[in-house]
This record gives sequence, structure tokens and C-alpha cells, in this order.
Amino acid sequence: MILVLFIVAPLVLGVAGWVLGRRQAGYSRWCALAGNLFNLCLAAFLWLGASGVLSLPFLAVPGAGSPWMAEVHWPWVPSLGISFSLGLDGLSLTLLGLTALLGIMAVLSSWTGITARVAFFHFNISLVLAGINGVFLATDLFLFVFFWELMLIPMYFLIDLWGHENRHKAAVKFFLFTQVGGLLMLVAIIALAVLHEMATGTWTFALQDLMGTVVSPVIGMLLMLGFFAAFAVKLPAFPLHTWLPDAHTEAPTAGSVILAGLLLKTGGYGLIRFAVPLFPAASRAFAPVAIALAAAGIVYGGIMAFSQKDMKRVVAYTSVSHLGFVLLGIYAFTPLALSGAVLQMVSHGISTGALFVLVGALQDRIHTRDLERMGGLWAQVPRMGAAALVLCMALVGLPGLVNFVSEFLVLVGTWTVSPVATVIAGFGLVIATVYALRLFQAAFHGTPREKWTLPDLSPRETGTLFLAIVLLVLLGLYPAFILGMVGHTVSGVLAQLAAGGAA
Amino acid sequence: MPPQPRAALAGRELEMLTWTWCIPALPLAGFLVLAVFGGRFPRGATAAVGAGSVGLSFAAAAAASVLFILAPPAGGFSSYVLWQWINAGGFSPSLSFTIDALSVVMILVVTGVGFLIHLYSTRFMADEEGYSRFFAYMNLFVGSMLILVMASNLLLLYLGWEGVGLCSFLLIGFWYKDPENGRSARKAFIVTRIGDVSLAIGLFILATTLGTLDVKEIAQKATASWQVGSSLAVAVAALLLGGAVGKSAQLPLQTWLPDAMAGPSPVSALIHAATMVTAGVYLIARTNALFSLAPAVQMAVGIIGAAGVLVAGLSALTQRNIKRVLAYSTMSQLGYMFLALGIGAWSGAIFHLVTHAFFKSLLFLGAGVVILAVNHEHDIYAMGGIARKSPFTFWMFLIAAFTLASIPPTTAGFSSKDLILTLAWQSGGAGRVFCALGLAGVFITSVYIFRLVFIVFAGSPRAPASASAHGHAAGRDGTQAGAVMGIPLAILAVLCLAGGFLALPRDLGGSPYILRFLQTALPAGAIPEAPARTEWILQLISEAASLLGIPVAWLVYRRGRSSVPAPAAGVAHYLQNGWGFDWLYDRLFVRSFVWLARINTRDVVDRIFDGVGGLFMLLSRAFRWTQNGRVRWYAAGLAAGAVLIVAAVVLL
Amino acid sequence: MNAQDFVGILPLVILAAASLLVLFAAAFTRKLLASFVISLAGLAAAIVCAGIAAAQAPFTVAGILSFDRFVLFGIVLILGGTFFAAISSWAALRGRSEEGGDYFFLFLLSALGACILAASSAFASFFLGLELMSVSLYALIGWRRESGIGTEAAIKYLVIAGASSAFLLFGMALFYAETGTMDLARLATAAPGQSVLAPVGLGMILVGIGFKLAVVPFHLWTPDIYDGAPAPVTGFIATVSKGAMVVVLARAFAPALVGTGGVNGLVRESAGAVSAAFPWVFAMIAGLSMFAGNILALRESNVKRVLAYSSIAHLGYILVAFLAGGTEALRAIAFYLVAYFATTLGAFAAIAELSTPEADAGSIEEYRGLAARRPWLTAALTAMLLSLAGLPLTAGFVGKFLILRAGAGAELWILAVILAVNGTISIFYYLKIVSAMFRGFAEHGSGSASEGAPAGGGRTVASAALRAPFLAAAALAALTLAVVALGVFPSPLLSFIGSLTTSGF
Amino acid sequence: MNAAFALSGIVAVAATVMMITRRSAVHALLYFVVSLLASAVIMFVLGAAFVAALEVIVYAGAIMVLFVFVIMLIGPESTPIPGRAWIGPSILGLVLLAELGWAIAQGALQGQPATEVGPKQVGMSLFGPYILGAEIAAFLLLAGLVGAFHLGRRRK
Amino acid sequence: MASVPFEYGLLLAGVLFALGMIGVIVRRNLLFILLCVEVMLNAAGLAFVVAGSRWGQPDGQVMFIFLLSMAAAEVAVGLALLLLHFGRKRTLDADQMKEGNAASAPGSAGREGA
Repeated sequence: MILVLFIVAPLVLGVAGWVLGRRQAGYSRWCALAGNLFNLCLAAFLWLGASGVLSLPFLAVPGAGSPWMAEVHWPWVPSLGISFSLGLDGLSLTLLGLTALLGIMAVLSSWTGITARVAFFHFNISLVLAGINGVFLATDLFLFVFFWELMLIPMYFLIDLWGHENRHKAAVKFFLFTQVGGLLMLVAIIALAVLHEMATGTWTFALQDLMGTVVSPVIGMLLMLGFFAAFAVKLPAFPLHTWLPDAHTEAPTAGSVILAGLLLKTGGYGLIRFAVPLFPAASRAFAPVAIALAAAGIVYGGIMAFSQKDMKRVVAYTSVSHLGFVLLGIYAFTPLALSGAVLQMVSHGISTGALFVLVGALQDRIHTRDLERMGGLWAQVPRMGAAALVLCMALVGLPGLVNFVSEFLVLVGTWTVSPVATVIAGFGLVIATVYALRLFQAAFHGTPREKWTLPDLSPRETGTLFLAIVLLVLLGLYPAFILGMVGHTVSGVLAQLAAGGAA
Repeated sequence: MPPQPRAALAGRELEMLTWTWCIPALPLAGFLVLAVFGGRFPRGATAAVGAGSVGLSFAAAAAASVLFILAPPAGGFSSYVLWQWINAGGFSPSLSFTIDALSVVMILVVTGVGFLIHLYSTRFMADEEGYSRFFAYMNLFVGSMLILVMASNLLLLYLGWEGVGLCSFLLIGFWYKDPENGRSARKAFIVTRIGDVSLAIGLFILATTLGTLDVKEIAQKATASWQVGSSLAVAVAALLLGGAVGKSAQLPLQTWLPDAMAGPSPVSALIHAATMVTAGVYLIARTNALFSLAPAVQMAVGIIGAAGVLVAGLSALTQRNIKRVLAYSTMSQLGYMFLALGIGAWSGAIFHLVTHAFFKSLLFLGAGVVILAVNHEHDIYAMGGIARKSPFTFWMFLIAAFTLASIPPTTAGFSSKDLILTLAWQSGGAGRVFCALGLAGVFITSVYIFRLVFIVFAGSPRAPASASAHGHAAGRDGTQAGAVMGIPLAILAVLCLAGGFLALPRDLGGSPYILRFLQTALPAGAIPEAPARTEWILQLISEAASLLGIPVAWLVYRRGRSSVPAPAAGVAHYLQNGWGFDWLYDRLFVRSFVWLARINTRDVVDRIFDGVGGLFMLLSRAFRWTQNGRVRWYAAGLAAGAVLIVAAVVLL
Repeated sequence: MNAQDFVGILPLVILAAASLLVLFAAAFTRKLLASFVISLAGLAAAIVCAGIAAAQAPFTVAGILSFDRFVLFGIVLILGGTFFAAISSWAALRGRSEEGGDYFFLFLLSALGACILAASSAFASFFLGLELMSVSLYALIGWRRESGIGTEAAIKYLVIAGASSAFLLFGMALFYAETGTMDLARLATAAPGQSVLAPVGLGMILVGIGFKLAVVPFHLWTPDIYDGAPAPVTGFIATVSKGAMVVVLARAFAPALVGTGGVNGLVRESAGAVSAAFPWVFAMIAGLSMFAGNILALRESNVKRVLAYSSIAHLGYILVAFLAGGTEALRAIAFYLVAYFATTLGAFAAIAELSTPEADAGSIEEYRGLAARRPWLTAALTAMLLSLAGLPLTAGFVGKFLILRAGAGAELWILAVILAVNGTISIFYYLKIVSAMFRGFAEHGSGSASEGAPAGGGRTVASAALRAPFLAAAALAALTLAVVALGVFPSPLLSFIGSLTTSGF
Repeated sequence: MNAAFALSGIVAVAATVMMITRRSAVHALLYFVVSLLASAVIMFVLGAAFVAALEVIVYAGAIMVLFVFVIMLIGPESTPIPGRAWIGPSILGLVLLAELGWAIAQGALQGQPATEVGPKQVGMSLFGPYILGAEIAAFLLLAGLVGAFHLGRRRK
Repeated sequence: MASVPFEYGLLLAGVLFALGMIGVIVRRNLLFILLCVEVMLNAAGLAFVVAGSRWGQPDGQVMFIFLLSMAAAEVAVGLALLLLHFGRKRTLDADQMKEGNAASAPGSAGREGA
């Protein structure tokens, strides 16, 4: 029951903000902010319960019997076996917290930047966040697809309406890429349900029920690929990444934050929650390919990031590179790597989200993202420079920041599976250093190429970035905070995998 | 590392040393303070925080070491866990510090020399902008370095390892306005990063095969489970060595160090002479167990060291930039340390590390004064006659030079280098070759350092050094180093003179205190058992070599740079450019990578997808003609459809 | 014809009566309102009576009409569609009220024809219903006498319709000559099979059916006619005429065409089909229609033509379910029809709102920046387009889901994947329109017409000035709500459809 | 095989061919009338006297007269049609014809006497089982009428 | 009456039908096109009669009558449209009827969208 609030709160407040905002734009900002704050508190509350600090009667102990700490089951379309089912476990809780956090960052980052149709803007923000929360909670495959596609529309509007120069093309590209995958996944889901119906005679789209479905290797592989297509596009995995630079670059700051911080995570989440557990055997068979793609993506993204002039494009390609670690970690099928992948989702969400906030703040000031027109900005905006420095170090994967922990775990976990991929990925770390240093120095070091006069970070921006940086450091020194929370999910997935592999 | 097994008896010294976390914490705290409020502090406050934090840290370190020496803990070390760092899938490294002989020595060096250099910097940097930024970085460095040397597991060590790398990057690029500095900084970070990745991969193997990264456990488990020369051991050792050569600027990853001189002199003194570059040596000494298991790799260490001694020494001969001379000198001295490690003289290497920290930082600090005195001129051929202008600096520099050339009465360099040579000789086999090369290195060393001394201090001023322009930084009259800068020099000079007594050769009536002390942490075999005769013979040879170097250097100085014969000039030029490693790497890696990036600026994969989209558009256009608005054509479509359907029916 | 029969066909009777009443009324009053009200009332009454008649379904009337719950459902759908199309006709008739009588008369007759077609159980009624629908449409398409496009569209439609009905009739004749029966119920059984004459006849009947459904290769006329006809009439053609044909196809022809039984990957085994060829033919038609419709629409810049192409694709989607067969498929078709009706009618209602009595808002230029001028209308049209694109929160999503489910249930994997791919292609041109409507929406001064004022000139601005009459606005709102509601809570409708027992496949 | 059938069949085909190839609308119309009359004869031969009569009266009579009116109103002369324009369509038509012919030829060509179906029977069934159809046909004609009326309106 | 294999009747109808179809596709004059449509319809009617006579049922003729009425209605509307069209365009050339496409396609520029 309480889970529904995660979805309802942003919706209600989003609508409220839209209505109120038509009179006085400021209201919509506050409403959007309130929605996220509420979710953050809710997540924190549940977190305390899950970690045993509070004893919440409605939170079950995960692992025992049901993998869920809390569930919701409402009939939706019974005739089709579709139900409105939500389930909460450590993984979803972590990502819900992340969503709320980045939601706050997104709203704050566009506090002054967005001046036209403010109400509608924040309505879309709230809507997309609600959709993302739904994705992180849904345990009914139809419901999942429902939310999955629901995220697209407001995000499309965010890019298409408030984006930059080539927003229209980028928006359509983003939509089409995601849609291809989404529809293939829909076909796969339906096929799975049909096979399940043929086997058992009952229509159902519930994850737990479908997990048992026995399918022939070939069919299993095809269906798994259907799922993988959707998630690989979202992640994005190497050959399917090309929508991302455009979308990230053209989206407004808040849009980029949500895209990089959250939407990409839905891909990784989907792989962990659905693709692998539903098709263990096929996933095992497919793992080498996925690992190869991941390694390729890490290096390719790095090289591309180095070659870009547009600051946002650089960051976008770094996402390609870093999400490669997630893919790598997931398909290594070792507890270390999988934990690392989850942690990487969080760390990348925070660091890249913050980086986009920073780039956005910079663009608001000098109205360009062209690195070749910047340089020597440190003298004028030391605070911004310091923040950029820390975030670039996060890109590098500097120990002390959580990014290091996640990448290290992924690589350690992968070593036993594929030393080659590990070494290639390790080489990716060197490339990361190259592009991160270039990004930082090109903007803040050297001599100014143009006469910029720009104010340093405002308190609001400083607060936003400071929050992110503090989190990066704290989690970097005590990642157990998250690793402990997702432990059950990780072991559950691997157990499912082992069982499936045996079957 | 989990202290459970020894928990029972370890209670007391745990009680005693659990506060040592504040040794790294103090500088880090200083960093935080400066990073957050530094901008608003007056310079005095900044200096107080910057230098003070390190001073306190030094005090703490001293106290800790005193306690440690008075009441050595059981097993020669005491570790304690701050908190569990990572816990995933049975892999659970913790944030834990170890105090043992090795780390005691290291923290004393780091905090002690570090404090002196901070003190020096308060004046040296006085008229630089970004004063607080400088001290923030410096504090962060000291903190990271301390974490590095105190870490009880390799993951935490890696944290410090990367941290010092970052600080090195930041401080080399401290004067960020000059893109050249930025380039040097980037180069330093990236090149070392290559080594770091190799180190990281080594850690992966250790973590996956031994299931732990705790140094002590690794030592136990590795020796227990791997036999000598086993492929795993070799692989791990080689990978660790990769990390070490990166940090310590040894072949083949040495190219970054000369460029790193772009940073302020105190930085060069602290990071690129005394502490960070020795981290590689420390790492190998720390993980000596693994290297003992991989003799081949250990031999490689020695070879790299010996080669480094000569390669760097020869390059140092031909440099014109005062700091680059010292940089190459550092590389060659580090070569000695590697050489020592290569023959298993762990303690010897550490001893030379200590003495080197003394004299090399003194050299750099002295060079700093000189550079201020000649108005930020680095070209030695533009200097000269400094001795007359600032005798104090001259004497300090001279002492350091003698120490470097291991000439009495200075003891530090003499005893440590002599120790290494002796051990190399007595280890026999390749050791004798190393010893010979080392002796050659001694000669080269004294040549280049005295060449430097002559060119810089002797003769008459070549460039009009407007001393008054920076007077207040270099002291009232511009000829004497100001007190604040002078005191550290003096202290270091004293250390140079007396440092050798930590382990004076027996035949000179000394006793290897520090070696014995280190043996509680490092394997034995560092104290020469060779008959005294070989020992003093070697001493004679080396002394002869270094003394011979002085007149040679005088000749070189006399003939000046103009009248060098053409072929020699070519060689000189080649040596001056560090044996062309930079040139090679630039062609081999940098340009190819940049080229690869440039050609694909517009993602080729994206083009493919655009192609797919374009294909559909093309189809759309291609079939547009079917919609030509002609009713006859539409009717024809109707008829055709009918024909096809009927045909299908008739045929099927 | 006894009383019971009479109750059964009461809806049709009421419709006919209403049409005549409209004609008479037109003789007395020039007021548009009169005929408007009468036709709406008639349609409403007919709907109610259809509900009543459902009580005694199934039953047959005079041997040539047979009603079951599915047919009556179809009839209600047809009448409802006509109802909304009639409402949105108001804009098209503005300022030419003296012609309203003819208009609504033909409108109702066309609906009557559609009902007869849907309920037909014999060649005769099938053909007559079809023709009644078509002949009324000729004049409706060419309603704007002064518009060249309209007249040309009408002529094209007339010629092609005539030719296609010639094929239809000839096919019927052949079938009759071979089997001696003209009873749709006996299509599958009557064919003796030793001769191919009956299947050939059936094949030629397909031409007529395919023309009405506008599927490849009988689709060529669609864009011109959609473009030329007044928006409400286009909506009528897009929904009612096709819907009626789909109903009769699914109910009467399915057994003969795709038969029943197993599946062989691409198409159903033609167990019981009159000819093994038909399943393949339908598979080809479905696939080609999906691709042709979507690909042709990609570069189209006229909204009405875009909708024409998209309708081709949508009929292709429906055929996938038709090919799958079985009760699931029938339900999928039924739901999809509802969704498609609501969505398409909504879209054309919106277009009608933007149109003037003289001409419709066609070129995409006229929609540029619409959001800033008519936010609510834009919202409605956006919802419709997204539903056509099959995105969630809309009926289209559920419909597509059901069809995929039916297809997968019959293991029509290839067609299912083709459907998915086409679903993606279609997004492109729907989004093109949406993007155009929201162009400049979030830029400063976007409130004024200066932003995104159409290059097409002032007409759209004028039409923007015209405020929709309350009823049309309400209808549009209702349709939008329906589309969203069906997308979020499909359950009630699904369970209702589940209750429709049918003599179909 | 009946001579009248054969003869009128030949006439019908020939007349139709002439009709679709004429340039002058009037000629074409006349040829079409001829073909209609011929087919009327065939219907008579097949024993469908009633529809034969209707063919002559309604088709050849009423409907064709409409065309005559139009031709009188606008007297169109169509442009000559290049020979190659015929190729494609003719092939299409011939293929269709071949298919039909083959399909028809499947049956056994045994000639049984065409049973005469008189007007009475037709009337009985038209106003018996097909009564509803007759009414629909009435609406059909009405629709045509109103449609034509609307299209024929003068714009006020 | 005479005995004619009904196949011949169907064949004849088929020939007429094909001829009409050819005409529709070939002729550019709208009037001719309408006429050819009539030919096709008439052929279909003939086929109905033939079929009816084969089974000795009146249904064939009934269908013919329906067909006749439909043809009448269609011709009426068709000719009205034709007059309207001619009144505007002064030509009956079917290939000139491209306004729909012309209007929606200003060159092909309009179609290059997105």
C-alpha cells in the first residue's frame, strides 16, 4: 500500500503544480520539489525499517520465502491475468531513493533556467519520475511495460520543448530507439505469457509466476534477446548507444540529469530484475556476448568522450563508458560483480547527474557548451572548478569516491570470468583519466580564450552539487551502506541463475 | 585486517596505538578546512593551518614511533580496524591501519620532511596567488601519503596511492594558467595511471585467488599456497612492479618525472623527490613476500634499477634546467633503491630512501632559493656566481651535493649507498654486475651534481638577476634565504651530515640501528656479513669514483657548453631528451590514440543507424509514385490484386 | 416479417425513419439544427433499440439478415461512430444550413447500409448494404461542390467502388454458379471442393472487401479520398465503413477464409478454409498493409493523408488478429475496433474543429504552434495520435497488446514482429505531427500567434478564432476521455466483449 | 450448343470491344447498347425472359439515356489512345480471363437444358424472401437521387 | 428451351468483364470509364443470370435486379459528379485529377519534413 505512494505522490503533486502553476509559476516548482522530498523521506523511512533501525510491521524480512519486503497486489485486468502488482526489495528501494534524490537535483537545477511553461515543465518532470518509480516497483510484466513506455512521453516533451538547438531530432531519435526495444520486449513478454498459458492453462503476467516457465533453448534465447534489446537500448549497450549523446546533449539540464541519472538505470534494473532471472539458461549462453559488448562499450565510449567538443556530449559518452561497467558486472554472474554493477548504477547516477547540473549551470552562464571556447575559467569560478574537479575524479574512478568502489568490485568480480574483458576494461580506466583530465583542464585550466565574465555557483547550485559530492565521498568510504541493502537481491538473482542453469 | 586471532593478547598495544589514525587525519582535516574556508582566510591563518596540521601530525607520528620503539607490540606490528569498508560476496577489506617498523620509518620521513617543506613553503609561496589552494593540496598529499604508508591492506594503500597521484597532478599544474604546466600535469597523471591499472589488476588476482588484500594475510597465504616461481606469483609480482615503476618513475614509465618539474620547487622536493616517487619502493618492500616468490621479477627489479641509475644519470649530465638535473638525479637514486630491492636488500633500499629524502629535498629547496634569487630562471647557463650572492644557500647546496655524491664528511648518502653496493657485491652473481654498474653510477652522479654546482654557484652572474624584485621572499637583502626558509634547509643539512649514523658501516665503527629496527618488519639479510675487507675496498673504489667526478665536472664546466664536438653534441642532445623515450611514446601511443579519436568524432555507429532511418525514408520516396492520383492506376491496382488473388487460389 | 423480426430490426427501421424524417424536415425548415437534432435523436434511439434487441439475439430476419450479440455490438459501434461523426459535421456545415437535410439524410442512409452490411447473412444483403453505404458516400465525399479535391475524390471513389463491386458481384455469381447457395452462413460448407470456381469466386469477393478495408493492394485510393472528403465524412469512412466490413468479415467470412485449426508459423493451417490459398493471401495482405501504410506515411506532410496511410496500417494490424482466429482474436478485434473508432473519430473531430466550411486543415503547416493557440484541442489530438501510435495510457496500447497476444497465441511470430517493427516506424510520423503542434510552445511570447504562425496563411488563425460549439467540444472531450479510460481501465469493456458469444470463428 | 447463344455472344463481345476502343462517346454508347441487347438475347436464351426485358428497358433504355443526356450536355471527344497504352491492361485482362477460363473449365461441360425461370417466380421471391432487399434497393435509389440532387444544386 | 452449358455463359460473362476491366484501366475519359464500369457490372449481372438458370432458381435474376438498381443509382450520382467536374475543369481527362496530391505536396518540399 505504501509503495503506491511512490507513484501517486509525484503524480498528484505534479498535477497540483500544473494547476496552481498556471496562475503562479513558482508553485509548480515547489510542488515538484515537495513530491521528491516526500519520496525521499518515504525511502529513508523504509530504509530505516529495512535495515532494522525501525521496526515496521508491514515490512517483511526479505529472503525468507518472498523476495519482497513489501508488496501490493490489486486486480487490474483479471481477464488477461494482469494485475497492478508492486514489490519492494533492497534494489528497488535503493533506486527509489536515488530517483527522489536526483529528482530534487533536477528540480533545483532548473529553478531559474526554465522560464517558459514552467508549470507544464514540472508536470512532465513529476510524470517521468512517477513512471520511473513505477518501473522500479512493478512486478507485473504488463504493468512494467506500461510504466516503461510511460516514462517516454514526458521525457520526449522535456527534450522536444525545452531542449537546445537540435532538440526535435534528438527527441524523436530517443523515442524511436527506446520504442523499438520496448515493442520487441512487449512481444517477448506476450510470447512468454502465451507459452506459460500453454503450459499451465492460466494467463498471468506476474514475474514470480512466469519465472518458472520452461522454454526451449532457442525460444528462450529469442525471448531473452527481446528483453535484452529493450534494456540494452536504455542502458545503453555499445552498438545501441547512439541515441544517448544526442538526447543528453539536447535535453534541458533537468532532462539530462534524469536521463543520465535514472532512465539509464532502468535498463540495468530491467536486466537484473527481469532479463536474467526469467531466462537463466539463455542469459548464461548470452553472457560472453554481453561481456564483449560491455568491454567494447567501455573503451569505445571513452574514446568517443575524448574526441568530443561539446561538453555535454563528452559527459554523455562517459555515460556510455561507465554503463558498460554495469553491463559487465551484471553478466559476470558473480556476487562481487553484480553488487558492483548495482553500486555503479548508484554512483554513476549521482556523479553524472551532478556533472550535468554543473554543465547546465555553466551553459546558463556562457551560453555555450563548446570546450574549445572555454578555458581558464578557474580564475573566475573556483567553486565551480572545485566541484568539476571532484566530479571528474569520479569519472576517473578515484578511490575515496564511490565510483571507485563500484568499478573495482565489478572488475574484481569479472576477473575470474573473463580476464581479457577485465584487462580491456582496466585500460578503459586509463582512457577515463585521459578524457576526464581533458574535460577538466580544457574548461578550467589554461588561459581564457574568450572574455567571459560569469558569477560563481549560486548557493542553490552549490548546495545541489555539495550534496552530491558529499554523498559520493560518504558512499565511497562506507559503500556497505548500499551493498548491504542490495545483498539479498544480488544473492537471489544469482540463486535463480544457478537454479535455472541447473534446470 | 580482522584482529580476532590476536585480540586476546593484543589488547594493550591496540589500546596504545589506536589513536594513530589521527596522523593522516590531521593533514586531511587541514585540507578540508582550507578547501572550504581557505578562500576567506588571511595568509597567516592559511600557513598556520597548512603547516601546523602537518606539524601536529609529525608530533603524533613521533609520539607513536617512540611508543612503538619503547614497547614493540607482539609480532612487531599492531593493526586496528576503523570500520569495514566493503562487504560483498565474501570480499571484505576494511579501513585499517598498521603500525610496524616500516610504516614508522615512512611516517617519520613523510611527516618530518613534509613539515619542513611546508614550513619552507609558507615563505616560498608567499607572493603566489592561490596560497590556500597550494596548502590545501599539500595537506591532501601528506594525508594521502600517510594513508598509503599506514594502510594495512592493499586496497587502502591503493586509495592513498591514487590520492598522491591526484595531488601530484594538481600541484604540477598549480600554475594552471600556463597550458604547458597543464600538459605536464596530465602527462604525470596518465603515465602513472597506466602503472596504477597494472597494480589494480594485480590486486584483482590477489583478491580472487587469495580472497584477501591484507598485506600480512597475503604474505602468509601466498607463501603457503604458491611455490617459488609459480606463474601466479610471477604475474602478481610483475603487475605490482608495473605499478611501482609508474609511481617511482623507473623505466619504462619514467618519462613523466622531468616534466613534473613544472610544479613549484617545494612540490618537487616533497612529492617528486622525498615521498611520492618512493612509494614504488615502499610498495615492493611491503609486498616483499610476493617478490621473493618470483625471483625472475625480483631480478627484473634489480635490472630496472641498475639501468635506471645509468640512464637517468647520463641524462642528468646534459640538462640545462636546474630542476630537471635534480629530477634525473632522483630517478637515478631511485634506481639504487630498486637495485637494492632487486638483490633482496629491503632494509637497505628503505635506508637509502630515508637518506635520499634528506639530501634530495635539501637540493630542491636550495634550488628553489636559487631560482627565486634569479627571478624564476631555470636555465643553469643563465645563472652563476650565486655562491657569492647567497653563501648560505651555497653551503647548504654543497652539503647536499656531497651527500648525493656520497662523499664524507656527509654521512647520509655515503653509508646508505655504500651499504647497497656492499650487499650487491656479496649477493654474488648478478649482484656483482649491479655493484659495478652502481659504482659507475657513483662516478656519473658526482660528475653531474658538481657540474651543476660549478655552473650555478661558481663564476660570475651571467644573467642580471634583479634580486630586489623578489627580495622579501628570499630574505631581506635577497642574498640570504629568509629565516623561515633557512631553518628547514639547516635542519635538512644536519640530517644529511648525521643521517648516516643510523647505519654507519661497521668498519667505521658504526652499527646498523635502522636496519635492525626494520628487520622486525622486513626479512633479514640486510646487514652485511661480508668480511670487512671487501667492504672497505668497495668504499675506497666508490670514494675514488666520486672524488674523481669533481675534477671531471670542473673540466666539463670549464669547457662550457659551446665547444662540445659535433658527435658529442648529438649524443648530448639525445641524452638531454631522456634517451628519446618521450619521442617514441608520443609516436607510438599518444598520436595513434588521438588519431583514432579524431577520425571518429562523429560516431560511426550513429551513421549506421542514420542509414537505417534513411533507408525507410528512401522506401517512402520510392513508393510515393504509387500514389499518383490517377484513378485508372488505382483501378489497375484493384485488377492486379484480383489477378494475384485468383492466381493464388487457382495455383495453390 | 413478424413482430419479433420487427423488434429485431427496429434499429434499422428507426434509422431509416429518421433519415426520411430529416428529408421531410428539410422540406419545411432551412434550419440546420432541425436535421441535426433529428439525426442525433434517431441514432440515439437506434442505439437504445439495438441494446433492447440484444436481449433476444441471436435471431435472423427474412433470411438475409442475422443478428447475434457480436453483430449488435458492431451495430452499436457503427451507430455510435455515426453519432460522433454527425456531431463533428457541424463545423463542416456551418453557413450552408439549407443543405443540411441532404447531408444528414445521406449520412443516416450510409449508416443504415453499414448496419445492414454488418448484419448481412446473404449475398443480397451483403451487397445491398455495401452499395447503400457507398452510394450515399459518393455524394458525401463530394459534398463540397465548390472544392475541386472533393469532387475528384468523389469521382475516384465512385469509379473504384463501382469496379470493386463489379468484382464482388462477379465473384458472388461464380460462387453461386458453383454452389447454388448465396447464404453467407454456408460459405465454408457449401463449397464442394472438386472445382475451383467457388474459391475463385470467393477470391474475387475479397477484392470488394479489400477495397472497403483499404488494404494492400486495394489501398491506393485512400489518401486522395481522405484528403478530399470533409473531415467528418473521412472519419466516417475511416471507421464506420471499415468497421462494418470487419464485423461481417470476422463473423461470416472467417471460417471460409482462414478456417480453423492449427498453425504453421506464418499462417493458420487452412483446415476448413475453402482454399488453402486464403490464409497466405491474408498474411501477405496484412504484412504488406502494415509496411505500406507506415512507410508511405513517413514523408507525408498532410495530416489527413497521414491518417489515411495510418488507417491502412491499422487494418493490417487487425488482419493479424483476424488471421489468428479463435475467440481471443475476435475479442481482440472487437476491442481494437472500439479503440480505433474512438481514436480515429476523435482525430477527425479535432481536424473538423480546425477546419472551415470551405476546406479542411490538412497541411501540417496549419498545425504548427497549435498548442499555444488551442491547448485543449491540441491535448485531445495529441492523445489521439499517441493512441494511434499505441502508447500506454491510451486505448491504442491495450488494443495493440491484445492483437499481439492473439497473434502470439496463434504463434504468428513473424507477423507479430512485423507489427512491433511497424509500431515503431509509425511513431515517427505521429510524433512529427505532435512536435509540429507543440513547436514553439515553450518559447517566450509563444502565447501569441506570432510564434509558429502557419506558413499556410491566415486560415488556421481564423479557424482558431472560431470557437467550437459546446456539443462538438463535449464530444471531443468524451472521446478523449474514452481513449484514456480504455487505456487505463480496459477491464470493463473487455469483460463485456468477453460476453459476446458469436457464431464467428 | 445453341446458335442464338453463340451468335449473340459473338455480337456482345464484338460490340464491347468496339465500345471500349471508340474515340467518339456517342459511337461507344451505341456499341454498348448493342452489346446490352445481345446480352439480353442471351438471358432470354437462358430462360430468364423477365430480366432480359429489364436489361433492354432499364439498362439499354433508362441508364444509357442518362449517358446520352450527359453527352449532349458536354459532347466530349476523348483523345486518341496510343497503342502501347493497351498492352499492360490487356495482359492483365487476359491473365484474369485465362484464370477464370481455367477455373470454369474445371467443371464438366455438359449442357443441360436451361430451366426457365418466369417472371412470376422472380416476383414471388423478390417480394418473398428478398422483400427486405427490395426495400433496401428502394433506399439505394433514393440515396442516389438525393445525392445527384445535391451535386446538381446551383450554388446560391 | 435451348440447352447451353452454363460454363459458356460464365465464360462469355468473363470475357465481357475482362473487356470492361481493360476499358476502365485504359480509357482516360471519365465518361468512358463510367461506361466500362457499367460493362463490368453488366457482365456480373449476366453471370448471375447464368448461374440462376443453372440451378433453376430465381435468386440469380433477383440479384440482377438489385444490381440494376445499384447501377442506376451509381450512374446517376456518377454523372452528376462528372458534370460538376467538367463544369470546373472543362475536361474529362481522368489523369488530370491530381488536386489531392498537388494540394498536399507543394513540390516534394512539404514531404521532406523531419
